Amino acid sequence: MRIKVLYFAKLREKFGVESEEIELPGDRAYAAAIIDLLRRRGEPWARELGLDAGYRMAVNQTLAGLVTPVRDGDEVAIFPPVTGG
Amino acid sequence: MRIKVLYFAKLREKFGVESEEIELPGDRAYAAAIIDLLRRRGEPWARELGLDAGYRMAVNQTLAGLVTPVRDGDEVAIFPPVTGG
Amino acid sequence: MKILVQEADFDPGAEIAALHASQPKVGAVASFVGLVRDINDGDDVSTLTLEHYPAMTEKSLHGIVDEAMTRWQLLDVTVIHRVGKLQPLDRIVFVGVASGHRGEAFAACEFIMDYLKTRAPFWKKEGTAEGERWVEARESDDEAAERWK
Amino acid sequence: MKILVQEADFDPGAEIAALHASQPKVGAVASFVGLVRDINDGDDVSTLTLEHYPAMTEKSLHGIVDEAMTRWQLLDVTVIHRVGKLQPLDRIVFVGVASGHRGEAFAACEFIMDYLKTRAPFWKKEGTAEGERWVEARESDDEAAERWK
Repeated sequence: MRIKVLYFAKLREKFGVESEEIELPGDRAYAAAIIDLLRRRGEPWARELGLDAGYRMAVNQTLAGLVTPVRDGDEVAIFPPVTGG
Repeated sequence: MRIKVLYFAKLREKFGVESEEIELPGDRAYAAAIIDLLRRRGEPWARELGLDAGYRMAVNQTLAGLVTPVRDGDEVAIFPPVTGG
Repeated sequence: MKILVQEADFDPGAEIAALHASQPKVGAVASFVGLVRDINDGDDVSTLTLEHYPAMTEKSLHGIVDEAMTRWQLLDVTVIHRVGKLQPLDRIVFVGVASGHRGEAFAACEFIMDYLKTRAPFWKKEGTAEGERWVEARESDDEAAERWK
Repeated sequence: MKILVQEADFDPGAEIAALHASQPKVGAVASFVGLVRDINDGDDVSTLTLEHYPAMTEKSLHGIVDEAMTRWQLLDVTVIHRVGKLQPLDRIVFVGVASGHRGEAFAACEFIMDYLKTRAPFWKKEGTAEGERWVEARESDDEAAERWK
């Protein structure tokens, strides 16, 4: 399945990419599978998406966690804690 | 001593008076002395200034109670609970 | 600090702007506008007359704002309360608080309103189809003010 | 309900008026204006750039306002958040809540700001003399949002 992944703010800058398509095996997974795949790319991915890194995720424009399910065609966003207002 | 007494809102209407000068013996008293004197006038004073009547007082433009001291020349206001805002 | 008791209407937008214009330390302005409703305790209200105790009103409001300034780190405060004859839809009161951060601005703004409601010498008289009547104080206002003790 | 995300400035006075004009059931409008300060974490700030996640921003704000409407009896809500390049003294955000009584208006207005601060996808980048830096999230904002749980 294909997932669209978006990056925002500091993470967009660190990774040097705004968005990409990621291919995962099967037709269902937890959002954690995407994080695992990205971490395996090495630095800066491994550090910025580390256990204590404090990044946030949204699946289909709704705040999500590592055990939120994702399917083919979903949009996953990864970003630092928000600082609006 | 002479105390200026003001009435506001519902009490002003019930008593039919906006303000008056009240003469008390001595040169110091508690605000309670004024209430006692007014209650002795009979109705509607006795009822409106009864123990459970819920009126409020200010001495020299500051919220006060029955044991607030008053002296010659002071201004005492008696009124219902406030309802501004 | 600006405290006004007046018959005239006021402009909340202008008051908010005055609380932060040219003040680059102000990060937050919390404000409140109280209005005359057309119904109270189940009856239609056509007029609202606000009586006050002139010698005490501004003194009382100053005391409330001073207390807020002691409790929170505020940069500026404006309180405007109208008196005289009003009608439904009219503005009655404005409270605006400028601070560095929102928590203090919100707390102080609500505190000032709660204390104003229970301590400032204003009284409302409503005109209804059955004639005029003095508005009764609400227990809920006393409870709101008690929270800050 | 009105929710806007825009580069343009807004007029708090006009927004407050729109929340109660011709609405005789509205007795209270609580509002908040957030502004760019010229200092943050001890450094002078000359510019503030607000990035957001367009597909999610309005959806997120609608969710927060819906939650407020469920918790309190509100008559109307307006949220406006600016994005793009701002500078000190500029307005960033407006939240206005109309209700019958002040307690609900205050609570809902602060709730919306607390949730917006911790859940809506906006990020601030400050320009200082040492260059640009992303603003760090504050623990105090998480704590403020936790109060409503």
